Amino acid sequence: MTAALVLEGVSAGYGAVRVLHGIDLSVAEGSITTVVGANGAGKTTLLRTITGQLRPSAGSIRIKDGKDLTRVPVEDMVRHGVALVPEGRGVITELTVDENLRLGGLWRKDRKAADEVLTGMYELFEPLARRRKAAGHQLSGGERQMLALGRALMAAPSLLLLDEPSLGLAPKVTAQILGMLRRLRDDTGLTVLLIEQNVRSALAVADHGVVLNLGRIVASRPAAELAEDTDLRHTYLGF
Amino acid sequence: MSVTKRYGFAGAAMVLLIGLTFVIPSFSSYQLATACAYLCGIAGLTLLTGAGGQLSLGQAALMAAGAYSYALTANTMADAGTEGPLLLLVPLAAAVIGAAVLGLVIGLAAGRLHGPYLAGFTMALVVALPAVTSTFSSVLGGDQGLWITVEKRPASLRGIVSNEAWQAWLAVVCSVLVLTLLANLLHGRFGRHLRAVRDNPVAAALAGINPARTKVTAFVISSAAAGMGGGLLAYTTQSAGPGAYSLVFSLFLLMAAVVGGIGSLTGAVWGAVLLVALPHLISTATSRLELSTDLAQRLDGNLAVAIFGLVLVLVVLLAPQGIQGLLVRAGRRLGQARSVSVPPQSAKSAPSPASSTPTRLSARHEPEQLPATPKGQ
Amino acid sequence: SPDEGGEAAAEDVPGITDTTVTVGTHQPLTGPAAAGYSTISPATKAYFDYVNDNGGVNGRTIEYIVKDDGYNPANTQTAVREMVLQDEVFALVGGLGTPPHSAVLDFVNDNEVPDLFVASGSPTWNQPEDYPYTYGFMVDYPTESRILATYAQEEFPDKTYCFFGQDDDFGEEFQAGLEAVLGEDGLADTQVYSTANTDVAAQISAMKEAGCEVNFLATINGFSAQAVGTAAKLGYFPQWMASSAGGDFNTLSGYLGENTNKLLQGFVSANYLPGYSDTEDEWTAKFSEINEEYNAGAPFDGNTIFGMSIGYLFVEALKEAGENPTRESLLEALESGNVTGNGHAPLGFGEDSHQGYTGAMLTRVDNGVQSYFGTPFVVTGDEVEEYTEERPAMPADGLPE
Amino acid sequence: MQEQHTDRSEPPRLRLDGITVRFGGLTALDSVSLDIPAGRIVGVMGPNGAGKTTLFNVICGVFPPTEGSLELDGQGFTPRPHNLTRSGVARTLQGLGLFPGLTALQNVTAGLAAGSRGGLDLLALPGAVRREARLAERSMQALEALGIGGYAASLSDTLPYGIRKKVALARALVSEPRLLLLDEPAGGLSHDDIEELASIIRTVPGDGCSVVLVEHHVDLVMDVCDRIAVLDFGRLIAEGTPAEIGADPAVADAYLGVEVA
Amino acid sequence: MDRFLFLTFDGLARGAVLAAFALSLVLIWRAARIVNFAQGAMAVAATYIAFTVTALTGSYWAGLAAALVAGFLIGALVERGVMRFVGNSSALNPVIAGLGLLMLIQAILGMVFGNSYRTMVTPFSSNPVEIFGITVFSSYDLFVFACIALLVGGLVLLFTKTPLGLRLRASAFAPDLARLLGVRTSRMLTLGWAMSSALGALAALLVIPTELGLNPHAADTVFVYAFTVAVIGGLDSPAGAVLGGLAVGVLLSWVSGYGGATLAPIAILLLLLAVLLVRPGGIFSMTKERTV
Ligand SMILES: Nc1ncnc2c1ncn2[C@@H]1O[C@H](COP(=O)(O)OP(=O)(O)OP(=O)(O)O)[C@@H](O)[C@H]1O
Ligand SMILES: Nc1ncnc2c1ncn2[C@@H]1O[C@H](COP(=O)(O)OP(=O)(O)OP(=O)(O)O)[C@@H](O)[C@H]1O
Ligand SMILES: [Mg+2]
Ligand SMILES: [Mg+2]
Repeated sequence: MTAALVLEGVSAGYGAVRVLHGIDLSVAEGSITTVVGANGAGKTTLLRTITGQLRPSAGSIRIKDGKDLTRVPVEDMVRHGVALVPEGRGVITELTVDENLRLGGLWRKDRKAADEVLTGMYELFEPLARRRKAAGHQLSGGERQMLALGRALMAAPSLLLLDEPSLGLAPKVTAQILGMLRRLRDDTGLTVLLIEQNVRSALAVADHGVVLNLGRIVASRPAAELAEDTDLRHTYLGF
Repeated sequence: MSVTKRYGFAGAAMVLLIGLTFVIPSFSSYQLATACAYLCGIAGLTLLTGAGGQLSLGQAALMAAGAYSYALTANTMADAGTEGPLLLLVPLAAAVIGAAVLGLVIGLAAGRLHGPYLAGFTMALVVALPAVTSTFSSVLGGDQGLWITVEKRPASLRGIVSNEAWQAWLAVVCSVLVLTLLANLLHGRFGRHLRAVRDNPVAAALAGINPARTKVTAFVISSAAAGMGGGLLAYTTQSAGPGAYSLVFSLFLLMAAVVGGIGSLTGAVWGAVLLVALPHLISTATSRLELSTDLAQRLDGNLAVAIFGLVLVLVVLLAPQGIQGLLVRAGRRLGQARSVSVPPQSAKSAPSPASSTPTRLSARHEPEQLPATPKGQ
Repeated sequence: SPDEGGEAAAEDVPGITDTTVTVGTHQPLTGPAAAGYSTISPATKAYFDYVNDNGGVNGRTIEYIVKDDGYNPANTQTAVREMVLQDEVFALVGGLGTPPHSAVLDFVNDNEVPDLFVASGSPTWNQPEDYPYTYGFMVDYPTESRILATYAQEEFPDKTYCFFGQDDDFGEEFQAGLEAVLGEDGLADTQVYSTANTDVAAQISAMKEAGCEVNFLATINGFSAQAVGTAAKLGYFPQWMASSAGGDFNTLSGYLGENTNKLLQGFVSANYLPGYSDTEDEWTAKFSEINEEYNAGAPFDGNTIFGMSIGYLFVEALKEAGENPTRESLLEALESGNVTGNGHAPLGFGEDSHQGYTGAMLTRVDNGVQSYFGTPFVVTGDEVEEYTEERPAMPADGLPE
Repeated sequence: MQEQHTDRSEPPRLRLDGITVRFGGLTALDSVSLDIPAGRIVGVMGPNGAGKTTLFNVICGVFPPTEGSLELDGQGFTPRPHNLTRSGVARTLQGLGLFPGLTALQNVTAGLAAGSRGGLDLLALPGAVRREARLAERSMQALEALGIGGYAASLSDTLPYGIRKKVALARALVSEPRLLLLDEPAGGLSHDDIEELASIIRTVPGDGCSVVLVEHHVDLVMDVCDRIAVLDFGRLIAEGTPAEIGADPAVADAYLGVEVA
Repeated sequence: MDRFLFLTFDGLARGAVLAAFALSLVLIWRAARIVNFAQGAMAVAATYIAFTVTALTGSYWAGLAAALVAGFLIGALVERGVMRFVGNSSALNPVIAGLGLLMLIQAILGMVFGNSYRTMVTPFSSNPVEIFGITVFSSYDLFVFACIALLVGGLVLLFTKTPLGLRLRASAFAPDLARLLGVRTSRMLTLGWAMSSALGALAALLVIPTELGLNPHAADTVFVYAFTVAVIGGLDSPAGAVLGGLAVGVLLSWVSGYGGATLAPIAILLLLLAVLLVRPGGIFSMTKERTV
C-alpha cells in the first residue's frame, strides 16, 4: 500500500517555543489514521504544519506523488487534494450556508460536478438544507461543525484532515460523520487524518492510531491494537 | 505599579517638569503647555479606544466643548467682576463638566455603535462643529470663536516666571492629575470591566457587568479628560474657536494615541510629545534646506507634510505597537540579555506571544475566524 | 521725529541686527486654503529679495520667515509664538486670514510686537485702543460694500438687489455695509454658503426665483465662480458686484474655463491695488519685472500684486522708522501718515486709526479684460465720496526713498 | 412524557412555563415547560440546533421569549444579562467566553462585578484598594479550588485549552450562584479533564446550588445528572432520571443514534 | 413646488456622485475590512493623471480611461506597497496608515502640480434641461447617473452572482480560512483595493468638474460626506451606499435651499444619529448578529 502522506523528522513551533519534536508519520492511502493525545499535545499544531499555515523548522512532508508539501503555499493545498476542517468550526459567519459550501468547491473547474456534490452535501447534512439561506453566525454550534465538514468535502479532497470534528456534535451526528468517513474511504479511497478528543469513537473508526504526547509520537499502531493496550491508554489517554 | 508608587511618580513628574520650565526657553514652555493639553485629550482616547475598543474620531469636538465651557464661564465671571484664583479654577472645572455632559449625550447614542459606525458618527460630530458655532454665533462667536478673559499668573510670580512658564505649570499640574486619575481607573475595577466589555460584551454582561453603562461611562470619562485638555488650550491661547478643533486635529489626536502606543497611558505621553515636537522638528529641518526659488515654492509646506505622512506610515509598518510597544520590547530584550543565566520561566506559565491590544474596531479579523483560536464559537 | 528711536542700540531691538531685519508671517501654504492664498507670501518674499539685492533698507537685509499654518488657528498660535518667542522677529507682516489671525491678536499685542498689514478685510484690526500694535491693510468689508452699494444705486436704480455671502464675519460685515446704504429692507433676498459645501445651486436658484437683478457677492474667488457658473447653467444672468476678495478676473477664469469671457461680461468688483492686467501701470510693470526675476516667473496675478504691495508698504514703513529702527519708531512712522503705499485710495493710518485702505475703486470686465473705471471712492462714516487725489507715484525702481 | 409540575412544598429553583422562541419563521423553542429543583443537577440533551443554547439565552435574558414565563424560587423572573449574577444565576458560554485581554485572575474577578456596584475608584483610596485586594483574594481562592492557581497572572489567551475552560468555570463559580448554567463545559476536553470536571460539577449542589448542564458527552450527563430533559426541534420530548432517558426509544432515535461499530 | 423639484433633482445629481464615492469605500471595506482614509487623495491623484492625459490628447474619454487605469494601479500599489504590511495587531493601524498616505499623497500632488485649482472639462453640457418649466437634470447629470447605475449593477452582480465575488468576500471576511479553501487571498485583496480605487477615481473625476476644480484637497469634503453616506447605508451594503448617497444629496440640497447652507452639516449629523439609533449597523445592515 502506498502512503498518502509521509512526515519525516518534522519539528515546528511558535516563535521560540517548539511544539513538535521530530515527528515521523506515514498515512497509508485509503485509510483512516487518527491522532490522539491530551490537550496541548500538539495535535492542532501538527495539522497546521501539514497544511502550510506553520512552517516546520526541520523535516519534510510529502504526499502521494512525492510532492513536498512544505513548498506548497496554503492556498494551493486544495489543488493538491489536501483539505482541512479546522478546529473551532471554521465557518465564515458572514456568508450564508450555501455560500460557505459553494466556496469549498470553487477551485474546481467543472461547475457541474461541484453542483452535484452540493446537492449531495445537503442530503448528507439535513439540518443544513433547512438553513441554506441563513448566515453562518445564526447557526448553532453543531450546525457550524457540519457546515465546515461539508465545505471541506466539497473540495473533493484525496486527503482530508479533520481537527476534532465531533466537538459539540450530538452523538448521533458524530456517529453519522464517522460512519460517513468510513464509507468515503471505502467508496472513493479517501485518506483521512483524524484528530479526536473522543478517543474511543476515533479508535473505533480508524485503521491506524497514533498517540501524540508533548509533541512526540509515543505510539503508532493499528487502531484496534491501541484500543486494547490498557497501559498505554492509562498513561496517555486517561481511561 | 502600586497606588502609592503611582502617586509618588505623579508627584515627581510634576516637580521635574515644573523645574524644567526654569531652564528651557519660553517658547519651549509654551510647547510643554500645549503638549500637556493635548495629552489630556490623547489619554482620554487611550481609555476609550485602547482599553474600551471604541474608535472615536470626535475627540476634538469634546476638547472644543471644554474650551467653550471654559470661555463662557470665564467671560461671564469676568463680566461679573470675579478675579483671582476663582477665575481660573471655576472655568477649568466647567470645562471638564461641560465636555463630560456632552460626552454623556453622545455616549448614550454612541454606546450602541461599534467600529466604523462609531467612527463615522463621531466624525460627523466634528465636522458639524463649525456649523454649530455659526448657528449659535451670538453665544459661541461664530467662525472666530470667543476671546477669553483669563486670570494671568499671580502678581507675586510676575518677575520670576514668564507667562508661558506659568501656563506650563498649570498644564503640567492638570494633566498629571488627569493622567493619575485615569491610571487609577484603568488599573482598577473600571479598567477591568471596560476591557471585559471590549473583549466579549456578552460574557461581560453574564458576569454582571452592564456593557451599555460601561461604554457610556468610558465615553464620559474620556470626554472629561478631553474637556480638561480643551480648557487648558483655551487658557493658554486665550481663545476658543471652531477652526482649532477641526477634523484634522481630531485625527491628529488619534494618530498620536496610536503612534505613541494605544495600549497604555505612557504611550499617550509619547504621542503628545510627538504631536508637538515632530511637526516642529520637521519644519525646522526643511526650512534649513537651501533651495532654488522654484523648488522652494513647490516644497514649501508640502515637504513637511510629506515627511509627517511618511513617518506615520513607517511607524505603523515598523512599530505597530507604537513607540511604547517598541520601548517595552527593547527593555525586555535588554532584560533578557542581562539575565542569560536565569533559566526560562517556569514550565507552567504558557508562552506569551507579544502582548497585543485587541481593539476590534475594523473587525479585520474576527478572532472566531482564525483557526489559531481553538474551539471558540 | 522717528529718528529718536535710533538711539537704542541695535542689539536691544528684537529682530534687528546691524545687517538684518527679521520679520515673520503666517500663511496657509498647505491645506484646502492653500489653493487660494499660497502664492501671496512668495510674492512678498520676491519683493524683499529685490530690495535686499538693491542694498536692503539702510544697509540691512530683510529676512522673511514664512510659517505655514494651514489656515488653522491652532497652528497659527504655535507658529506666531515660535516667531515671537524663539525667532524674535521684529514684526509680523501680512499674517493671513481672519480666524487664524484673530487667534493671535491678544498674544502679539501683549508681547508688544508690531502686527502689520493683516491680510484680511475684517474691521477687527482697526482697534488702536485695544490693539495698539495691530494694523490693517485691505479695505475692510463694510467699506467695500458701501462703495459697491452706492454705485449700484446710481447705476442700476430701481432694480432688485440681493446678496450672496460666506456664512461668517466676511458675509455678515459685508451685508451690514450694504444695508447701511440700501436700507434695512434694501436687499430682496440674502443667501449664504458654507465653504464645506461647494454646491450652491440651491442658493442661486432661490435668488433667480426671487427675481434678483443685482447680486452683491461677499465670496472668495472659488465661490464667486461657482455662483456665476451655476447661475449661467440655470440660464440666469444678473449683474454681479463682488468684493475685492472674490473679484480677481484671472483667478475666476481659472475656475470658469472656456466660457469665462461670456460669463463675466460686465462683472463689477472693487479693488484698490494696481491691476495686474493693466500693463500701462508703472507699479504693475515693475512688479511684473520683479516677479520674473525673483519669483521664478510664477503666474502674475492679483495675489502677486497683493503680496508685493504688502512688501512695498513694509519697506516704506521701515525706511520711515529711521536709521536704527525700533518697534516704537516703526509704529510712530505709521502713525505719522507719511507711509502712503501704492493703492488708489489712501491708507487710514494715523493716531487713532489703524485702518488700512479706506476706500476702493471699481473695476468692470469688458470682453475678457478687467479694468478700473471712474474715480476711487473713500468712505467716512456712512458717507461714500469720490476721492480725487492722485495715487502716490512710484519711486525710482520701485524702492521707497 | 411525565407530569412536569409536581406539587412540592418548596418551589423549584427555576420554573420554565410554556417557553416559546421564534426567529422569523424558525421555531427554536416550542412551549417548553420544565422545573429545575433546588440543589439538583439537571441535564439538557438534544440534537444540534434543538434549542438548548436558546433555552439558556432565554433564562439569561439575552432575548425575551416569544411566549411563556420564568420563575426563580417561586418569584416571577424577568432576567437581564448583567443582573443575572445579582439574582444568583451564573452561566458559562458554549465555547469559552473569556476575555483574552485580561489575566486569568482578572477574568475571574470580573465575575464578581455584581458585588461591586457602580462606583468609579477615581482616587484609588485605601478603601477601594482594600476591596480590590479582597476581590482578588476571593478570585484566587476560586482558581485554587480548581487547582489552577498557578496560572493566575497569565493572560487568558495564552493558556492551554483545558485551563481556559476551568478559568471560565471559576468565573461562574466565584459569584456563588444559586443556579449554575453550564453550556457544553466538556467540549474539547480530554478524557482526564472530563472526569475531573464531573467531580467538580458533583460538588456544586453541596452548597444548595442547582445546575443545568447542556452537554453532548452522554456519559458525563448520565453520570452526574439527577434528572435529564431532552429537546428535539425545540420541543421537550423526554424528561426523567438518567436511567429512564437511557431507555427511552424516542431519545435514542432523535439523539443518541446507533453506536459506530 | 417648482423649487422643491429643482432642489430635489439637484440633490439627486450631487447624491449620485456621493454614492459612487461611498461605493468605493464600501468596496474596500468588503475587501479588506478597512476604512481607507487615503481614498480621497488616491482618487485625486488618479484625476490629476486623467487631467494630464486630457490636456495632452484633448479627449475627455482618454482622460476617463486614464483615470480608471490609474485608479486601478494606484489601488494595487497602495495595497502591495503599504497596506499589506500593516500588521493586524490593532485594527487602528490601517486607519493611521491611511491617514499617513493621505498626507503623503496630497503633499506630493502639491509639489508636482501646485496648490491652485485647475478647471476640468465635462463631456456634456452641464446646463439643466427644462421640462414643463421645471429645471431638471443636465445631460452631464444624466451621464453621471448612467455611469453610476452601470457600476452599481455591475458590482451587485459581481458580488452576488459570480465566483469571483464569493472569493472576494470570503477572503475579506476570513482570509486564513479562505486560503485553506484554495482562494488566492492576496490576489483578491489587491484586486479589491484596485477596483475600489478605480471606482473612487471615477467618482472624483465625475464630481470635481461640478466643484471648484482640481486641487490636491479636491476630495476632502467628498470623502467626509461619502464616509457618512457609507455608514448610513451600512458599510457592507452597495445598495445602502447608493440609497444613502441619494438621501444625503437630497437632504443637503433641501437644507441648503430652505434652511441655509450652514445648517447642512448639522442636518447630516442628525440624519446619521436618527439612522444609527434605529439601526446601529446602517440601514442595510445584515440581520442582527447572533452573539451567543
Ligand atoms: N498560536 C500559538 N502561539 C503560541 N503557542 C501556541 C499557539 N497555538 C498553540 N500553542 C501551544 O502549542 C501547544 C500545542 O497546542 P495545540 O493546539 O497543537 O494542541 P492540541 O493537541 O491541539 O490541543 P487541544 O486538544 O486542546 O486542541 C500548546 O502548549 C499551546 O499552548
Ligand atoms: N439569534 C438567532 N437568530 C436566528 N436563528 C437562531 C438564533 N439563535 C438560534 N437560532 C437557531 O435556532 C436553532 C436552535 O439553536 P441553538 O443554538 O439553541 O441550538 P443548540 O441546541 O444549542 O445546538 P448545539 O448543540 O448545536 O449547540 C438553530 O437552528 C439556530 O440556527
Ligand atoms: Mg487542538
Ligand atoms: Mg448550543
